Amino acid sequence: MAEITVAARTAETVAARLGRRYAAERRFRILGLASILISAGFLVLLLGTVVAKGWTGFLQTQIAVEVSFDAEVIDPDGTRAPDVLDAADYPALVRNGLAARLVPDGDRSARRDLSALVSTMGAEQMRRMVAADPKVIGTRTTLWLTASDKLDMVYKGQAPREVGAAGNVLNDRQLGWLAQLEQAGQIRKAFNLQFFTGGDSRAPEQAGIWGAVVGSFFSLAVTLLISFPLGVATAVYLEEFAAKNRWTDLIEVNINNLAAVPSVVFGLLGLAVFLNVFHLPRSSPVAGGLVLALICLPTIIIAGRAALKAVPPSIRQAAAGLGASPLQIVAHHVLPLAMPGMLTGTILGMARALGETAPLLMIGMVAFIVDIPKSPLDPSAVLPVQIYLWAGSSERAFVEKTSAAIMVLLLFLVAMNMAAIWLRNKFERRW
Amino acid sequence: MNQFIPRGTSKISARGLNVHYGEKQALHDIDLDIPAGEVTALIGPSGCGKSTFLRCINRMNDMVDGAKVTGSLTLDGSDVYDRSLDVVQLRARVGMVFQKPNPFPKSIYDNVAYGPRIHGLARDQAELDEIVMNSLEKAGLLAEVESRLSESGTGLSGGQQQRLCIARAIAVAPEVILMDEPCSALDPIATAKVEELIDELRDNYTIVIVTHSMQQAARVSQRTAFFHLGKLIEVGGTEEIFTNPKEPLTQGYITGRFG
Amino acid sequence: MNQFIPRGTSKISARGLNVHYGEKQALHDIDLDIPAGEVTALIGPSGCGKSTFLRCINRMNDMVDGAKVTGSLTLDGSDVYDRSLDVVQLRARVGMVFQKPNPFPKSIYDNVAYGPRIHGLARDQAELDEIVMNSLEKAGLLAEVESRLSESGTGLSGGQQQRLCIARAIAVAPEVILMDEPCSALDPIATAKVEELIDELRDNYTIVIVTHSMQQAARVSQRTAFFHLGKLIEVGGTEEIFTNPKEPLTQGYITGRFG
Amino acid sequence: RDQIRIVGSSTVYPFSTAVAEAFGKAGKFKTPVVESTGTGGGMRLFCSGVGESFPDITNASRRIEPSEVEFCTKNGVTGITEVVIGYDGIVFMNSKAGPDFTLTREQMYKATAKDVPVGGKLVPNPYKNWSDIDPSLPKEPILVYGPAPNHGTRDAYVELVLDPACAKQPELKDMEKAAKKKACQTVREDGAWVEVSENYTVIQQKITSNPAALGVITFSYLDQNRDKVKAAPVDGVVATYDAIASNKYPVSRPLFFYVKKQHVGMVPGVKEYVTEFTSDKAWGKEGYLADKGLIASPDAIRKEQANNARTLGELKM
Amino acid sequence: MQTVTLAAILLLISTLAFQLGRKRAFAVASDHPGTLHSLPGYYGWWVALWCGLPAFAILALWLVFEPSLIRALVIADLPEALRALPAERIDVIINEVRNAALGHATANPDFAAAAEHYNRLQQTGFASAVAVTVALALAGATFAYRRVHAELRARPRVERTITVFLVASSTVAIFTTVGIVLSLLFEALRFFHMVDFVDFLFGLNWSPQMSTRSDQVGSSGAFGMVPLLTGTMLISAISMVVALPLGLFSAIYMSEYAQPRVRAIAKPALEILAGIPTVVFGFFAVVTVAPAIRAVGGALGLNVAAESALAAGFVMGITLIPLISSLSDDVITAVPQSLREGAFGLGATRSETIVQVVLPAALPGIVGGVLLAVSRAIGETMIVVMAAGLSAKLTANPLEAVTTVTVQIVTLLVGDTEFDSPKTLAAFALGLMLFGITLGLNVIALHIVQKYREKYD
Ligand SMILES: Nc1ncnc2c1ncn2[C@@H]1O[C@H](COP(=O)(O)OP(=O)(O)OP(=O)(O)O)[C@@H](O)[C@H]1O
Ligand SMILES: Nc1ncnc2c1ncn2[C@@H]1O[C@H](COP(=O)(O)OP(=O)(O)OP(=O)(O)O)[C@@H](O)[C@H]1O
Ligand SMILES: [Mg+2]
Ligand SMILES: [Mg+2]
Ligand SMILES: O=P([O-])([O-])[O-]
Repeated sequence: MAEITVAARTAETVAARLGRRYAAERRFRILGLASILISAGFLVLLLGTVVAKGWTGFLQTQIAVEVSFDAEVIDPDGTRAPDVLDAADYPALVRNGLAARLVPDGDRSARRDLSALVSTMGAEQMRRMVAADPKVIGTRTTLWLTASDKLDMVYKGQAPREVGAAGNVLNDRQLGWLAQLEQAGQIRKAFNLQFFTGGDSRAPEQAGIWGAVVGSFFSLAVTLLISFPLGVATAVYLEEFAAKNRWTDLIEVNINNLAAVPSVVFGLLGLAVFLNVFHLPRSSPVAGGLVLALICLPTIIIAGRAALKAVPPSIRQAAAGLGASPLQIVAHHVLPLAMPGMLTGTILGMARALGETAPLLMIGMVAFIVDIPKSPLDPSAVLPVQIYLWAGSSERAFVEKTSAAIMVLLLFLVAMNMAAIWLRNKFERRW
Repeated sequence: MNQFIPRGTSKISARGLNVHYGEKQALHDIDLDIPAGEVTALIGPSGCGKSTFLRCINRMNDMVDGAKVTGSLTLDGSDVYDRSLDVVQLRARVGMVFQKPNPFPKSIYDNVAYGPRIHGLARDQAELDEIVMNSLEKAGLLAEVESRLSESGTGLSGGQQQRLCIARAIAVAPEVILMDEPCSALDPIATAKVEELIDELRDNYTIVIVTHSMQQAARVSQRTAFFHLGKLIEVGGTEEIFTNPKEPLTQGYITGRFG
Repeated sequence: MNQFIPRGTSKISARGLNVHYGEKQALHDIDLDIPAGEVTALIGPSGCGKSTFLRCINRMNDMVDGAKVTGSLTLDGSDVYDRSLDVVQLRARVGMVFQKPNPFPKSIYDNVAYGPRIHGLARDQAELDEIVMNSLEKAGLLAEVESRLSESGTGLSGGQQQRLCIARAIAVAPEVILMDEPCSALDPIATAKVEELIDELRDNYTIVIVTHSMQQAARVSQRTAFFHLGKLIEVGGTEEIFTNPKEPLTQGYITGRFG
Repeated sequence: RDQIRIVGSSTVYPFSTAVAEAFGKAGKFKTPVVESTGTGGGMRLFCSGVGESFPDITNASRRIEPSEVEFCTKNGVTGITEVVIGYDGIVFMNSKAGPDFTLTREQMYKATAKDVPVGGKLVPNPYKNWSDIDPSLPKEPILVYGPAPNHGTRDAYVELVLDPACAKQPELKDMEKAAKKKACQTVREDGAWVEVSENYTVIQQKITSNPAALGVITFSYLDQNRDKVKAAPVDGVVATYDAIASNKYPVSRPLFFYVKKQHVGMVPGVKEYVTEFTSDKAWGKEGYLADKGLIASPDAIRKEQANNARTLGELKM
Repeated sequence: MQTVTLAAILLLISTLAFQLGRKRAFAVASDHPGTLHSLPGYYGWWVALWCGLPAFAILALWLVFEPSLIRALVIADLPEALRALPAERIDVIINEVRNAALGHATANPDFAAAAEHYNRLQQTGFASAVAVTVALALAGATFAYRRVHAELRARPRVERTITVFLVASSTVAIFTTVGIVLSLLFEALRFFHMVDFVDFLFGLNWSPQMSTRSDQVGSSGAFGMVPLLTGTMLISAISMVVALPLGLFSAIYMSEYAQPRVRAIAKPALEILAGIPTVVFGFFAVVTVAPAIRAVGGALGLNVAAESALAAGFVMGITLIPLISSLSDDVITAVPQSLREGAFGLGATRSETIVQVVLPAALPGIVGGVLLAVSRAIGETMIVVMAAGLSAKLTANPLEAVTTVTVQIVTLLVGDTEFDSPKTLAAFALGLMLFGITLGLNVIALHIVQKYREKYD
């Protein structure tokens, strides 16, 4: 009966400590929940920052300017020769148009201040109008011209507007003009088409991501074309054909390690081998795509092998029992069943490749490239590198452009991830 | 159909106990009394709900998503599923030994000391040492492990591991010990040792044991309950159940016609 | 010890067959003749090498890393392990049905049509249709699935799936059908149907079946071979083996003393 | 290759890219690819050879050195045209949020040279805070972001700040020439002087995020970022357009670019690019480069340079 | 463009060959029913392979050698005077000729002629390429077609070809590793010719910006990587301080506590966090985190450098949370349920079970995961390039600016392509060290993780 008393004492002691133990339990649980919330909080903070800083990047300030296509300036000799029309001093016309409204006197510094309000795109717009139809020469018309980045910033409220404020990007005189324009209803915000159709530019209001998007597209196309067949073939070989021996062990160890090699090292490989030995063009999507292909090859192989492993052996046995050859077993049964898994892995690999930056810096993708690439051999930027370049640019307006570009990049990534998740959920089989 | 024993003497007592796992009902309306100081064996074909019943007693089913228990189950007359009852305390009173020996990946000493430590049963190291030694002794393991208390518990043989698990359960000084097929992963010699141990423990603890082996039930238990498809078919003295079952189902099972 | 049947009438014939899995020897020196047009059952306790022997016949062991086969095994007198023999062709002649039904995750039609397709057995669609229908008919499945040939084969019940696998094997018009515990995953009713089917198929095919159930062996087979620990202990007419085994081991096994 | 490749000075980079963009917009040729490598780095690339894989134009913020011409010649780069595009001042600037600096060149020397004379002896630079050099300076740790040796601005800094300040140190007067050069021109390596290579926006970035740090950078960066940074007056002169144009500001120098004549014709558009660069609408007093902070040369010089550029006059050392 | 057309044509011919081969097999089959060795399709493939493989091989060779061939021919045809020029000059001329051939005007009549020649050559060249490859394709197809007969083992042959492709593919991984090692080693060895290996490994000064010409005074050109290593370690350590608790606790909460609903939201959120490119995090560090840390530091009266190790490490830590959490989640769920039940059965609370039973059991796996994360932190580039400092300082103060191995690799190589100065080559030596360190960590980590998995499988 001694045990009974011991048991009774147990109950008592346990009860006495229960409060403290449950408090510890609660604390622990809160720690866990807090960790998740903090992690999620960072995600929200990051996305919030990006969206808050970047959404205005999709808008662009424009000002209405009455310009005259002055024949004296454009084509003094009346030749209408395209060369002459092209080379004319359109910026002066824009300046004159602005000056006519805002500054009666013509002092030099005022005119400089004035031309700092509009983007050079205005002059370009006029040039194109003349080139398209020389008949406009000699007429006057009101055009909505793209504002300069500084005016854009102030008008959007991302730079101070009070006269004399610290960190002013426009001087007092320019701020006065802005008020004038606003009063006259000659300033507005419009959708920033240039951002989606343009290439890089040193002028923030002219900078666009299309060049980088096309560059990314070309790079990823090269990556996909190389890494997908190679990855699938390797996975199939290792999982379905290779005997277990030293050689296949070596390959396996290799793949596992390559998956964890820092991407900047792949950049060094690209520089030393693809550029210096094979003389692929610098800054080109071919070189970039090749490097990225090597980077995501292990991912694809590992995902592919997992997908192949998930196909039950009974399927293979059934096919073998009917007299299918090993390749037929793979081609008719195993691969089709493993394909969704392989595609998921490939999409995730591509998503990673889309965001890779460091190795591309190594192969010269940091150059200033304006033209939209026409082929994978042309120099081009890619989205993440463009983001890096803009993030490092000193103009305040590039912060907004950087954030907007990040939004576009994340959009692509989310789309790719969703596609992968959708694929996984749709085709995932539990055997 | 059931043979009730007087309520006062029963340690554990189920009335109208139903258990659902999601849609599936695993136990139907069980009325069962388990007397103190005896070994009660639960037998029946696979999937009949033996483990489910056992795990109701220390509310291990709480951990299973979607498990729902209705009806009443009392321990010493107080409802186990009462909201005011603390499950930690309950489990300190009701120890459990599992089918597969599951020593913690710690030293043998720490394995046994674990329960007393979390419940604060020992005031000082000496007391803890005493509890550990005592429990190992009772589990008949002390002689075998005395010299290597600081080695890992997972390094022991299967039978030793299971006895270690029993020692671990005893160390908390529970009133009831539940055992779910404690010998099914052991070889015959280890099984014999554990059975012997159960027999010795009977004096101080109420023991409920689930077993697949009718021989084992016959060897170690005083009472036997036969489950079938989630229903309690018959319960009674072990002797009687095995020699003179009342229900034809029981008869069929113990003579090996099904299961 | 073995009862040889005249070589001429045996479809499959093993002489001194040894199989190793890496270090481990799974079959020792097997001499066994399997006559054409009969059902031969292989019985014996778990791990005795029944499946291994069966899988030697259509060289499924080729797919196992480290499996090594020595000795001779002939099908219609020609060596199955001859280098010049094409394993694909061999397997077209020797069909196989597995323990767990394993239909392809394709339509019922495609399941059955797969074999004829890869072997080019049908010249046109009509011919293929005929083969498929015929095979389903022979497998006693046609009535049940006729209206849903384009549905997935994995959607059938277990018994139907197993008969689908048999239809699939038949579709290639093999001479021999190997079955490795074809009913162990099925319920009694489905089992009965499959057994019935086996009985019908016997007229046209040589069937070798591995089974755990002695009742099943007795029901479906004309000859029975008893394996023990990788050795062939006894082979003979089923009737005789079950009523009057020569070897004490066989006796012990069929009376349930071990296994 | 049918696309011009331009390398070289980070100082000229903003101007070069502006011209490249304008040139590309005209639509007749592809937009040149411009990389900012620093004057020295650009020269090395430019002079490494003739052919597809070598750049056509290099920008420079100092004149080409005889040693570089030699290197060019050695590699077969024999025809070079030099164009002076305007002027630039080297400014010492820091964030608007930071303290105000008023500096002399001697103070800059003392702040950034590796070894400085103290008490008649050349010792490793002991100054930690600006106020250690002169109590009138802020009591902030010395942290200067400056260009690496592959930059023309670095050479200009050495030539226009370190050497003159050094020459005034009596302790160094009697030193042997080579040793003196080394003593005067070596900058600190203890972390007070941080070298930035290839890209001035990095300096820009670092000083905006680090208000107490000073950046050695060029006028156009100041001009374009007046909302964020301010420049320290040097020897009492504030860096303004006019002060630099009139040569009052002590640390100013001309900017250049160099054209590989052998590539004219080989790569389409080189000549046209030069023409665009040297047009008044670009480098004129009211041209778009002036908006970017280029200090235009006097009209006469521009005219002469434009002529020389368009006729691809040979470089004369 | 032309080449693409040619490739398309070859592909078309191969397709035809496939059809023909198949037809032929059918014909053979109907002559001798039941004797065909393989399915007709395989005969088709066999013929198509014979048709396509050699043709495409030749096409590939042609693509590789065409430029140099035409170049040689054009040079041979240039006027004597031009031909005598040095090689670089000829290079220029050829480029100009090529541009002229593309339609850019040229002033030099010699070049115009050469351009014409170039165009002609290219046309003939392409014509002959077309002729040769198409002929080869046809020949191959005919050869194979003729040999289609019943006993032809078409399937094994086709399959062997495919298998060869599979095997070849699997060696790419090896070639990649070999490529990495060789390219790093080669350039690093050149570096070690100029800089002493021991100085590099144990030197305390890093000041790589050397003068670019002989008549200039640059920095001393010290290449001691210790400050870089300590900087890397400092930032990695900070990142682990952030990531380890957050990641581990997230994993614990998700695997042990969370309702399925919470899990369904939290898991994808962490996956999104894992999928965000690090360049975005770098931007985040620069515009949000670093200023915030400075502000907090300022408020506390601390002197925080603009590119403090803390900011970079902190943000890097955020990026590592998902990695640690998912690896820990894996190992925690791999701990057998029976251990948890054992603890619960003794009356342990959930947290007691986790802390005292589950975590110790999962420890090796978690350690492996952490090592992987550390290796990732060491190799991470963009965040530190954007948010960490440039000057190599030997300090353990997280509020100071330090630089890392990867930052130096990038700054040394971006924009500069001179491969004869130690400055550039140093990047490769650093790359080699980085490769070595991460490789070592990975091998150990993978080993631990694998061994741990085996324990419970
Ligand atoms: N976690 C669960 N979720 C859903 N159903 C369960 C769960 N655990 C058990 N079951 C079901 O409840 C029924 C009773 O299970 P229980 O484990 O109690 O049977 P048992 O008698 O212990 O069988 P065995 O002898 O095989 O251990 C079975 O049908 C089983 O499938
Ligand atoms: N792939 C393999 N690798 C190694 N050993 C194997 C393999 N397959 C079977 N064995 C071994 O070979 C022996 C014979 O196995 P086999 O599967 O033939 O037995 P069986 O009679 O079919 O048993 P069961 O009735 O359990 O199916 C067993 O000891 C088994 O462990
Ligand atoms: Mg159970
Ligand atoms: Mg078997
Ligand atoms: O203009 P720099 O980049 O050479 O200083």
